[in-house]
Amino acid sequence: MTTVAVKPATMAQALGRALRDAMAEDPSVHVLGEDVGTLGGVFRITDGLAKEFGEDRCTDTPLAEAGILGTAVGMAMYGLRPVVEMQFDAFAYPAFEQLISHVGRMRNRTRGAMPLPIVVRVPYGGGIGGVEHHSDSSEAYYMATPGLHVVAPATVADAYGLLRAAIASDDPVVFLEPKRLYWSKAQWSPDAPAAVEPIGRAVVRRPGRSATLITYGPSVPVCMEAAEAARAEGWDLEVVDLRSLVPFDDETVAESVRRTGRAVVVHESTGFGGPGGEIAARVTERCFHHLEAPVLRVAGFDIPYPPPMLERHHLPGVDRILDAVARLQWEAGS
Amino acid sequence: MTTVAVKPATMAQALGRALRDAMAEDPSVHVLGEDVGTLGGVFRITDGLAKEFGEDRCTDTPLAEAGILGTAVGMAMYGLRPVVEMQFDAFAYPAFEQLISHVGRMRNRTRGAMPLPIVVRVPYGGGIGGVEHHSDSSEAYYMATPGLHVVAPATVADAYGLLRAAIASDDPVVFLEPKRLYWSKAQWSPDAPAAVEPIGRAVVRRPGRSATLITYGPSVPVCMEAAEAARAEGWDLEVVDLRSLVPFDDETVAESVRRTGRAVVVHESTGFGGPGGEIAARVTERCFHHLEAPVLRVAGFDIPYPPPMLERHHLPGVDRILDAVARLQWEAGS
Amino acid sequence: MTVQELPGASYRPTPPPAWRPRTDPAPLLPDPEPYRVLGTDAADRLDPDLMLRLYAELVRGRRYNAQATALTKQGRLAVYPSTVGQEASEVAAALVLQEQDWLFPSYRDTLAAVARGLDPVQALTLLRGDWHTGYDPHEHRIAPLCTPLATQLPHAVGLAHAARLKGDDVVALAMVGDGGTSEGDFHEALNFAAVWQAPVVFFVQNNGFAISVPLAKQTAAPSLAHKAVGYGMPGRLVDGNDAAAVHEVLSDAIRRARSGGGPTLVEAITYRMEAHTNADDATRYRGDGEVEAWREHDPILLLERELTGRGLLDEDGIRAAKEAAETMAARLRERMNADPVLDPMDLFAHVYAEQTTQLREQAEMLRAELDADAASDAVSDAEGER
Amino acid sequence: MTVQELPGASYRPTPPPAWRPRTDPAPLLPDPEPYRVLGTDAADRLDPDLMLRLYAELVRGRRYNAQATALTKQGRLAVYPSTVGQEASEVAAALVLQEQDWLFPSYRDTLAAVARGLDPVQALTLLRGDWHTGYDPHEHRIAPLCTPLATQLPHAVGLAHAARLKGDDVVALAMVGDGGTSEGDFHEALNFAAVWQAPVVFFVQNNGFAISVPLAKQTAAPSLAHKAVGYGMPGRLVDGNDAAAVHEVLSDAIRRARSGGGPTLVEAITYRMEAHTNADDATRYRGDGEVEAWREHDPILLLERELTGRGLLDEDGIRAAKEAAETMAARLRERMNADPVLDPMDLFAHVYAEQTTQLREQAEMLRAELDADAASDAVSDAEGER
Ligand SMILES: Cc1ncc(C[n+]2csc(CCOP(=O)(O)OP(=O)(O)O)c2C)c(N)n1
Ligand SMILES: Cc1ncc(C[n+]2csc(CCOP(=O)(O)OP(=O)(O)O)c2C)c(N)n1
Ligand SMILES: [Mg+2]
Ligand SMILES: [Mg+2]
Repeated sequence: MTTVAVKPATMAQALGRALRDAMAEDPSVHVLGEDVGTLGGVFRITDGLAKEFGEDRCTDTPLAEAGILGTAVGMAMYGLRPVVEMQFDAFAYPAFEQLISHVGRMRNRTRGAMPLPIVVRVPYGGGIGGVEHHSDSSEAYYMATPGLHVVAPATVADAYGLLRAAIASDDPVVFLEPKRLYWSKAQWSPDAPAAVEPIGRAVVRRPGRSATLITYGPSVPVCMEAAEAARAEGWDLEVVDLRSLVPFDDETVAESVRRTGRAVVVHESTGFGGPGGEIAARVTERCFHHLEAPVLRVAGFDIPYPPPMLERHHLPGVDRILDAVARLQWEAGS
Repeated sequence: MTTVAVKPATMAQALGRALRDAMAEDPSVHVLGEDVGTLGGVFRITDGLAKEFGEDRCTDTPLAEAGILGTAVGMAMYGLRPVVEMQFDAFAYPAFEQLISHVGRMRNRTRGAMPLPIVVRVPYGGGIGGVEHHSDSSEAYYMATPGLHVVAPATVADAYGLLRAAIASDDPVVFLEPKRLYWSKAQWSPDAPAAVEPIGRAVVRRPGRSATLITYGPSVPVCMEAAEAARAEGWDLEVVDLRSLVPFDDETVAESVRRTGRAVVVHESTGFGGPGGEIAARVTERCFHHLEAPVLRVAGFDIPYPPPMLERHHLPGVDRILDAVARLQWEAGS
Repeated sequence: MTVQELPGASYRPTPPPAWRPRTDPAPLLPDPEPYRVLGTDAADRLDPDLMLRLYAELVRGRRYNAQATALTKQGRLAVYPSTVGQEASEVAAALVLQEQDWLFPSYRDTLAAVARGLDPVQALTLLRGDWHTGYDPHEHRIAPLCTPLATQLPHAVGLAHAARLKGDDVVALAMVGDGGTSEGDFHEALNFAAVWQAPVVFFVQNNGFAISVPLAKQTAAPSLAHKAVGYGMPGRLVDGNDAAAVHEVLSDAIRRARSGGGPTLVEAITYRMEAHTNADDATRYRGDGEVEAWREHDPILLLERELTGRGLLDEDGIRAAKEAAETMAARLRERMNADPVLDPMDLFAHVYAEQTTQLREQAEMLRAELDADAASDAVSDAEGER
Repeated sequence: MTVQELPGASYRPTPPPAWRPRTDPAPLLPDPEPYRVLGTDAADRLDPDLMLRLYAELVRGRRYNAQATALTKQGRLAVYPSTVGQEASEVAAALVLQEQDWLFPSYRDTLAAVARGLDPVQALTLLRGDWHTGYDPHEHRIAPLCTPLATQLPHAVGLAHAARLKGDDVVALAMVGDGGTSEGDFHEALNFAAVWQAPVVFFVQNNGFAISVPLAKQTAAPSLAHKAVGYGMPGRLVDGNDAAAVHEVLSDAIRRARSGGGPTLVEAITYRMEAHTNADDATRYRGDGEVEAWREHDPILLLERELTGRGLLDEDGIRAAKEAAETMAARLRERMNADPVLDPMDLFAHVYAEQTTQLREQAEMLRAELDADAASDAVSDAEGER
């Protein structure tokens, strides 16, 4: 097996490389899903894996998501580390019973005797002009399911590091890949891939003093842009990239908000019942007396994901974030 | 068809009566599910319906929840009003794809041309000594799904009124029936059933001035008990019963919290990613300057629902609610 | 296996009453070879008018496919899954239905919807991206194109069942791909249909692939039609490129459903000649040779040969069919080249029967944003004019 | 159907290469009658030791059922789903497995687990309610008892597949009820198993009911075993009350799986003699007559008659089996009458490999509550002593 001297630069490439490196290091890592073998996946993330490791290691399954995850559970019971690909966010729904009733509970059910080190990769979120069912942000479902870790990278380096960490984890991980960042590029050398990031640590992407934008996944670049734009209005915004929703890094988030005294949570998922409620509530619990204004949320509307031609009105954009920042009761102090 | 002079007094009976009255009034109402016909359901809610209305109106289906909900979608497309029973909370999970991808979206998908007036009855929650998968509180999943109404009655009269309203609604309704309140009794005359409650209105179950307990479903009686017990500690607690999580009655809740200045959200569902985050966040957004303390949450732990012998440690009880009330920073003012 | 008389044993060899096979499996099993009409004796029985109608629709369908793919290149469609090679099955599925019947198309089956009479612009709305469904399903009795695979099948069962309960003469025809048969919803739908004896026909287009996954990785069954016996309904295998055969087999199944005989599973063997969608690269998973082998078995070619061989079609007829198709395509192109007029406020219009307070607030926010944008556009326009 | 030579048509009647039936369906279809051994010539071939072993296990199993039901009455079990009448199938399922093989029981199959060697107290933990699973699945290679119906089937497929990939000699036997076959997971599991040729045996106990729903409302199929052909695997029908027949049919299926022959679907026709669980009232949905008819076909009776008829078993032997069963029951009763010792802090112990901060905080809260309770208990105790 010769190491091909690829130079990944997109998130898609970093993810593929993470899978490849994990498979090369650990023969118990198996990839399965619809079209992941010969085709390399509809997003080409698994491109080349079947060729390099054989179809038994990277398997085109029949078209049945509950079957994919259910058989992965059995494989994990026997000591393998399956990485399953759900083709799109909404097509993970048929697998929910397996996920909720088994994947999240098997370790607990068996008092630790039967952990399930499964990674469920879900290309998720909108902004790619996809037709119905191809742009859902389903993280609220995963967050509400005990026993799962829920991870969402926002950068090329994190995509690699977090996916490696997810595969190495003895817990099941739902790995949310922001579709519209697949082709985002960054200086990143596959030959010296970033140290594997531990799951559960948020990171301050941009320090600031006026207010904190709390975000993750596809909304991170939007928040970075908003923070840039905010300078013109005299606001110096801090951007916290959560990287994982479960475990949730209360420490990093609370430290930031205590410092800035104001916060806006930003995500694509619907606002009502979405992750923002949990985040705002826990930030408030921890930082109440430091807050100059309630923690606000900028999120997708509480509607089914709209058709491509209207999605830009739905997605949280720079203007809507700045409008929220403007509502942070600046007259009130600091 | 003669009206039998039953005198329902339990919530189970009120629910059964609501189904019966709805079926008698409207021939397009059909009940379907596992064991709902001959047996009358494992909780006997549908007892007598097959006999009175025939098996075509109250149908024992094959054992397949996605099939039940999926065929109900088709029946609704043709103008019927199906009321489906999921046998237990966790057994609704196989139907999630139909629920999320179709039930919540069909009206929107078709610009209103194809509404789906379906009621999904889900016996839910714990406290009945049920073995694994029989005590889940799954409301967070439903709340995060646009297009659904999510209702949870807490009293006998509401059980009747809200179920009638749910069946009459042209929108799909997930109707969460608190299992452990099925046998709760109340003075309630089936011959003069309560006026049908509109969906979407919270109610103040107990007025108070010190702080507001915001709750719904099975936690309502617990909060009432806590409010009684709190008197001994000098707290006069208000209890708001939400009755529906979607639509959410911001007005009633915010009015109460603005008045009391303190609030605790109480539910059985896991805390993290559960309904309490959303509720606390929106209350805070609306009442920030009236709050003396952050809105706290008393919820199930962030764990898979425990086995029967341990469930009492998991469920929010009076003591835990009072502990939370005690943490509402009473030294701070008012 | 003979029964042994045991000393003193009153033991009865037949098991108690609960075991009773209710159906004779033999008639439920499909024939080993796909049923075919064109090029066989059965073609003598054909109705010339119907065949010419089918022919015109196939030609139109082929042209429709070409036009829709062209529209993706021009950025006028977000995506298009072609049915080139599958026109016989698509068209026959539409033509076998009576007016009151319902069609449940999968995401690929816009052609079936168009052949049933739906305006192609409306059929393509989902794929253009201006809304999820471009038509009122009740108008033509065509359910919304269904993207989550196989989930439309229980809908068809429920609708057919409801119609039967109401005493209406309605049959539902539900379309699904070979890949879709692997989903749990396929299983549950067929089982409900058989138990309820619902008037529904399941029509599987086995086009050889689910995106890149060939049938051999999808199932080990002798045929997909063999699944029927496991539900207690007949399974039928038909050459999906033989428009006459598909029409006949589906018509039989619909007649059976209509007369209270219950559901049928029909598998049409066909082939997806083009990539999965315009976004797919089929060379990654199949060779040209395989595709070429199917060219000889083209549905239009098959029918054309039969009709010309019988003297029912001549060059003029062929030309006329092509011209009609060109007219349709030109009109479609023209209409699709107009930008659809969209109102962003529609986002909130049909989420619930009555708008919630919450959505009203969000709608107000969007309205304010749009007004602000319009105002600032007006300012820049005004500035631009100076 | 003969092929007509059309003028000028080079049209080939055989369809292109993608259509190729891969399996001959005939051998996949079950026999019309359930396979039986006891009371037939086939019984001549029986291995006396195995039969006596089966007999002892059946008697023990019957007694175990009675004891478990008694424990529900004494409040020692939260619930118990009885397998009275199904002991032959339960026991045979366990006995056909080799040590390295895996059993995937449904929620009802504690008896199969016990027959495989699991401590009955551990098997009953879920139903007693002190934890979800009372044993380490790896120790006896018994997956946790599975409550969400049919969801264990894909697990069995995945495990068998993984073992085969690793080159291990492991077969998985997965148990499910007649009702469970209607679930999508049944379908998906069988399909994956057949496509992967996984060494797995699907064992359906058709006991006539899913709670109150009789088979006729569950399926219209000739038999559940007929579903097999739709996946391309053999379906076998067996008299589930005939321990010798079940043992033989399952052994054959396991041998086939072990030797790389792929999966089999076995349907055992049996009957649930008691209510669904102790909480159920079976008189609401079935008459005594039906139950009575099955008494004559009792699995213990059938085997006892065969063995006594052949002089392999006498009154002493019967008594010895009963006594062994009584000893087991007495021991079980005694052990179940002890209150399990529970640590509430276990709630947080195995949610994740490493406890999250969040759970640590919640554990601390519970710890404080428990300490406070203990302290106030101590105070009241002290007060009581004065
Ligand atoms: C539940 C679900 N899973 C996955 C997909 C993604 N997907 C779209 S088309 C397709 C292949 C479908 O194959 P088949 O059923 O044979 O239909 P065909 O495309 O050949 O018409 C897949 C996997 C989907 N739409 N729905
Ligand atoms: C997914 C799911 N739906 C519903 C139930 C509730 N339930 C428990 S047992 C049962 C009937 C099962 O019937 P069958 O499969 O025939 O097994 P048996 O009880 O006869 O052993 C039902 C509906 C469940 N456990 N899981
Ligand atoms: Mg296909
Ligand atoms: Mg059964």
